[in-house]
Amino acid sequence: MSDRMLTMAEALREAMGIAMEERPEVFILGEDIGIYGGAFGVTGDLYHRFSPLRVLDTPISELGIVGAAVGAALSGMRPIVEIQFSDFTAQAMDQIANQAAKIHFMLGGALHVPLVLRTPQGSGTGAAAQHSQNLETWFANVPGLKVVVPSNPADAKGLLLSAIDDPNPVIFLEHKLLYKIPGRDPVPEGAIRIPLGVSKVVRTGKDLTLVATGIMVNKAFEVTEKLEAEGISITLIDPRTISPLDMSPILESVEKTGRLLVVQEGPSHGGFINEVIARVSESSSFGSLIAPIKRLAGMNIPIPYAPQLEKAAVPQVADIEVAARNLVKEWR
Amino acid sequence: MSDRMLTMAEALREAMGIAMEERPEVFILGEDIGIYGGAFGVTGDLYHRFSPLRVLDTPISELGIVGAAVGAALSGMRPIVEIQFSDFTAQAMDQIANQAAKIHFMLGGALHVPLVLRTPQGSGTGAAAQHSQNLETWFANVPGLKVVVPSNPADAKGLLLSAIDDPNPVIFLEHKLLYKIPGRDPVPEGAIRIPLGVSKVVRTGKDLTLVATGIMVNKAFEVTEKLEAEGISITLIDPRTISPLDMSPILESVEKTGRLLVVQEGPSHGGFINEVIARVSESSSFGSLIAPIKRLAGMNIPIPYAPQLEKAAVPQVADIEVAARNLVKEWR
Amino acid sequence: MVAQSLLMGHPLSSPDHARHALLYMYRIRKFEEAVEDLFGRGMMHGTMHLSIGQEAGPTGMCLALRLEDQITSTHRGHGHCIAKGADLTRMMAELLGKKIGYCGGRGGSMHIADAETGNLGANGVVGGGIPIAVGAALASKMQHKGTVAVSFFGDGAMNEGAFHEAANLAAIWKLPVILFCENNHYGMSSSTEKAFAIDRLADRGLGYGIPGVTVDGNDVVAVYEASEAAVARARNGEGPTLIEAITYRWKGHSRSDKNLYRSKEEIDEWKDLDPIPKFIHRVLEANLLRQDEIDAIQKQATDQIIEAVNNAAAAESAEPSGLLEAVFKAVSA
Amino acid sequence: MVAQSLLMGHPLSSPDHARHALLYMYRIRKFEEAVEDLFGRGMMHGTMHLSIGQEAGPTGMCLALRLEDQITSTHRGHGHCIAKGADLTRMMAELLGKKIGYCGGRGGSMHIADAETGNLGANGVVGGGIPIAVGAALASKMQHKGTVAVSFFGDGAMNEGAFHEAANLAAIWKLPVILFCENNHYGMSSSTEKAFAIDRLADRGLGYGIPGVTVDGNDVVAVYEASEAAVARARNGEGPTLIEAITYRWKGHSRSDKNLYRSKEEIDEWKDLDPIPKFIHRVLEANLLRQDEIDAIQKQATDQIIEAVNNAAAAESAEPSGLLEAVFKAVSA
Ligand SMILES: Cc1ncc(C[n+]2csc(CCOP(=O)(O)OP(=O)(O)O)c2C)c(N)n1
Ligand SMILES: Cc1ncc(C[n+]2csc(CCOP(=O)(O)OP(=O)(O)O)c2C)c(N)n1
Ligand SMILES: [Mg+2]
Ligand SMILES: [Mg+2]
Repeated sequence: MSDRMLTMAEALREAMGIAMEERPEVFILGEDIGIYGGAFGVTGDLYHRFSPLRVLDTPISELGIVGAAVGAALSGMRPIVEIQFSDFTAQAMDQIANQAAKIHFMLGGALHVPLVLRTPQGSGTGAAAQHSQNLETWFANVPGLKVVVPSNPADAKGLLLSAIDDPNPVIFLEHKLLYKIPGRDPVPEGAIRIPLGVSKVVRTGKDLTLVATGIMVNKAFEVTEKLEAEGISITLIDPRTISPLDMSPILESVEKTGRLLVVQEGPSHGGFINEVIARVSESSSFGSLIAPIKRLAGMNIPIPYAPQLEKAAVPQVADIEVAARNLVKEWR
Repeated sequence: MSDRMLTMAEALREAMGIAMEERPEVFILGEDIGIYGGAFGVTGDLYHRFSPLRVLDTPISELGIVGAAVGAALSGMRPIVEIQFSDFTAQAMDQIANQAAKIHFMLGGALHVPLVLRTPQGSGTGAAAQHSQNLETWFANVPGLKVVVPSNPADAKGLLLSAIDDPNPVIFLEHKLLYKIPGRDPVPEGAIRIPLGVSKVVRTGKDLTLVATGIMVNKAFEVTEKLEAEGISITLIDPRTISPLDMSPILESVEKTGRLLVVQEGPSHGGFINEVIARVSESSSFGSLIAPIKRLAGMNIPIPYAPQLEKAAVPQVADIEVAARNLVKEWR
Repeated sequence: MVAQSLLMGHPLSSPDHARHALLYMYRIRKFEEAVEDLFGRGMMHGTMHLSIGQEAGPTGMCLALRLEDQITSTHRGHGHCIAKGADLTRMMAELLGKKIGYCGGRGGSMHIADAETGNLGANGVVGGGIPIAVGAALASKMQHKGTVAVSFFGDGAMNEGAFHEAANLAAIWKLPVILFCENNHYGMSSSTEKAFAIDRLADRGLGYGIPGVTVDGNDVVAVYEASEAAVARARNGEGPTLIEAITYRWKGHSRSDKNLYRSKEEIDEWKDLDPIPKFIHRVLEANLLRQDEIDAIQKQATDQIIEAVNNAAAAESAEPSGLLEAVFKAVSA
Repeated sequence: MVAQSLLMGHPLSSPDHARHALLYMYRIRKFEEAVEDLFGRGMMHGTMHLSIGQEAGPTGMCLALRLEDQITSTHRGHGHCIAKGADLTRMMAELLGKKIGYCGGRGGSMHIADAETGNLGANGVVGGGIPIAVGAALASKMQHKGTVAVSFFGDGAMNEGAFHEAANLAAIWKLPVILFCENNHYGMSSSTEKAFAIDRLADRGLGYGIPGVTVDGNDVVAVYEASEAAVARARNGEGPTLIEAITYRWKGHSRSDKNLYRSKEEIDEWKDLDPIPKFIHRVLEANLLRQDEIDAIQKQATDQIIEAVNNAAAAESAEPSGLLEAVFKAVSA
């Protein structure tokens, strides 16, 4: 079992390898994913295991390669595009938002676009403002895209396999600080699939509902353990897919705990946490709240370079801890 | 006075004309803004009044022209870029989000980017999914951009003049159905300026706080008049700038009315209405709510073509009316 | 299926081929005239981009294609769609927002696609279809399908990054794709003289290692011949070709165009170069069809369009129910 | 201000010019070596993109520029920044996240800009600076400033849409801009052979009507001469030039590069073509400087870098307070 404690990079690679073995129409394209193994080492040896034709190194042309993936997806293939940093989806936004997302609907259902776009997001590497964004909100705001934000290797594998199966375009956002760390749980062997659009209850408590995705799940988990010792028990929910967003476990939990803390790394405006808050506000669970909803998000600034600045820009464990404790202690 | 009942296109043109007379460094660039007068006729005769050098027709190159505007802005000019449809900001997202928005911060304040990007957004013209989006959430999510959504000619003029003065990049989103209709109020002569980041209370009531921007303000206004006759009095607030977002009149009003309805045309996920809800939820005004917050947003679909489908896709007057009435009648 | 009646081959190679080329040019012309009329009478929604005057390009190119070959098209896409063999009623129904329309009323003129005839879709985004065609060609190569993909686009689209990135990928991967530029001298109001600092747009190919040919885009024979050569190259694994077809749009860019950027004389000059009489002249000269046969072909096209309009008008309107479910294709269990 | 000490002109035109060219190439080399060392010792954050082996390009190009001329640079931008005259201490301080750093610690290596020397900024986005330089040139033309803008970018950047759109705008508006491509044979792991279907990247100019010249990018004299001609053209109102400087990056792409995509032999071959000894040879041959003077120049550069590192290390760290206020420039009343 211990050899199944994979890193997220390994888990993702395993998922892609399985999908490529299962289906000849699956292929990967992206910059430096071949002999280089990917900027973050995710594709690794797939280039050698499969072939340069199925692990296709491309020039630096994000718009072109996403567009080519759209065309290939319309023509019987199942491309997985890797964009080296999610920041550079900006280059490809027309093909992502105006083409891939809309084709199935806009063309009356005659065609569909089974495409996965994998890309690392988030800060923490000292690469500054053009390499550290969390842009999930751009995608979540575009009807026709599914948006996945895995928080651990086992989920990443199962969600990626489902994303590759999905007949629709899926944006798969991987926090780069998660690539090299193993998860808390072993990664199951074989072609395990986790359906998109199903929230996961990571742990259950009675005092507070805490919702987070991606790397924030790790930070939040740390807080749940720490506060448990103080007698504060927390339900931690990881939606895993932010679009579509599965609210039911969140609403159920809010009814029990009466308190809600939502956390994300990106700036608040447009953030998925706002969607959670709005849905709670509209729901009948709203009446169960005994405290104002609290949110933690990245500062409304571009991500700075120097480590002390970069840390200040996004919620840290201590911030979550303080917010969680206060919510519970101050509202009884 | 009556001759000052301008359309929004006229008001915007007047603002640009004033700014160009005031400052030699102001110029406009975009596709078909010259002899053609702009796809929606906004630049009109400016090409003839000024010169082809200051009203610069460009090839179809959104990324290039926004980039050129960034470079010109860094070099002492004050460009106003027109993007023919806001949907095509997708082409220019790198220059908008990764360059213009970040340069001042990321470069340590040494340089700044006084650039205005004007672009029509919204549905209602039968141009379907690639020409009808409301993408304000993409911009609002990028720290470093100011985002303006005018709802009437007088505001449009005053806000555009402030946007041109602003030393920072401003995204100016104009609903295309507003271009040809005069506002309720006359447009003041001369170089009137309305500061960015100040919400406007359009009318005051005691039963419900209704927040809307752009064309939704018109629709909401209609509802306020209609429901007044039913004895329901509504405070209508138009934030005008969605980033930065001026919450104080909204919070004050919520404290008085105890009910909040927020409306936007674009899909909810990522929407500015979510930010309003989240800020209310976090605020002390939260305790004044006597009803769950209600939101109305576009359906989570690409905008369809046929008129009956297109209408169904976004909130109409009747939808706002029903939501407002129910909120007041059902929660006392 | 309409599509299978397509007759490939040189338009002057037999009376049937000539008939086909002429019929399709007429179909396009009459379709566009009908659209203009419906708009004029307020019976159509949205906007329109007519390709009257440009019929030889799509017709000549598509004569060199097989049913299973793919195309991507543009906002000015009726001609491509018809030339590739689409059903006229379903096209017209789409423009009228009907359920039986190609997009069920969800797309309109700018988004008609037809999987059966290999049309991956018109596109509201200038340049948007070019990388998609390259991807289709990539799929063809990966799956050894032997098919070719053609991207139609305008002169204006050539200045978009999408053209550039797509062209380079096509070149380095030697893909079976044809970049078919309809140079009608304007991108909306922007003339090629102002938008380019080169005379021959086909020279853009030089920067990618893609052969570029310029043809008279109003001569369906010349277009066919260039297209046929490019298709042969593509099927042979020799890679992409850039074809520049010189033509002219008679009508305004779209509904709202006041034609301020060009002269009436210029328009009239180009009307004299009408691709349809030009081809008829060649056909008569070659003794392939008689004048009465030609007249019959024109009437046939007119009748087909009238029928399409009538059928479309009579069809059921698209309904808002089910829109939300239509966003995603259902995940099969 | 450091910048004003810049000495423009042909590197072989006088001993002072030779000294200047050599000093700046050494400064770049030594700066990069210091950065590599600091990274190796875990004293630096983020990543690094070293331009060792490529010093002749930025040096030769900037020798043809005036202080008020502008440049845009890249992720591999230390060389451009130094060659344009930036302060070494403030550069190094930025890399160390210090308050006195060019960006106050907010940008790091990939975002250093220096308004005083006309450096509009390195850029983390491949191709991101090219349209910006075109815009700077547009401003120069509109304001009749007589200045020139240079965009440095890599071979890899040429396949981005940004290059294409910017090149076309520069061409049609005849802007005073130089598109300076540092062709170091790789965009990360992607070789020019695989990423292009043309042999000479300067041929990309053909598609825009921009003259393209290819020079030995390791020969500071050749680079200067091509740059000087391009600058003259630009100042004369004759429009842009595309310069392709052939060079090579000795080090990995960035910190994490395992160099799997190229051979040690290839790297060694290029080390033999080191631009610094190549220039020294020319200088000695021309009797412009003696060997002891050359040694002194090298030592001077080394000392300047040591001083910069020491000053930067001693400087105060950047602090998180005030970050939020730094997002927007304050609106003046
Ligand atoms: C990316 C993008 N920019 C701008 C537009 C608006 N627009 C629609 S068609 C058009 C002109 C296109 O010119 P060209 O490519 O030459 O095609 P033509 O209309 O001449 O057939 C423009 C500017 C658009 N649809 N997409
Ligand atoms: C738009 C974009 N795509 C990808 C990257 C990741 N990346 C950084 S540098 C680089 C290679 C650039 O190659 P080239 O332009 O030749 O410059 P060089 O590194 O050789 O100096 C890549 C792919 C990026 N920074 N920006
Ligand atoms: Mg055209
Ligand atoms: Mg390179």
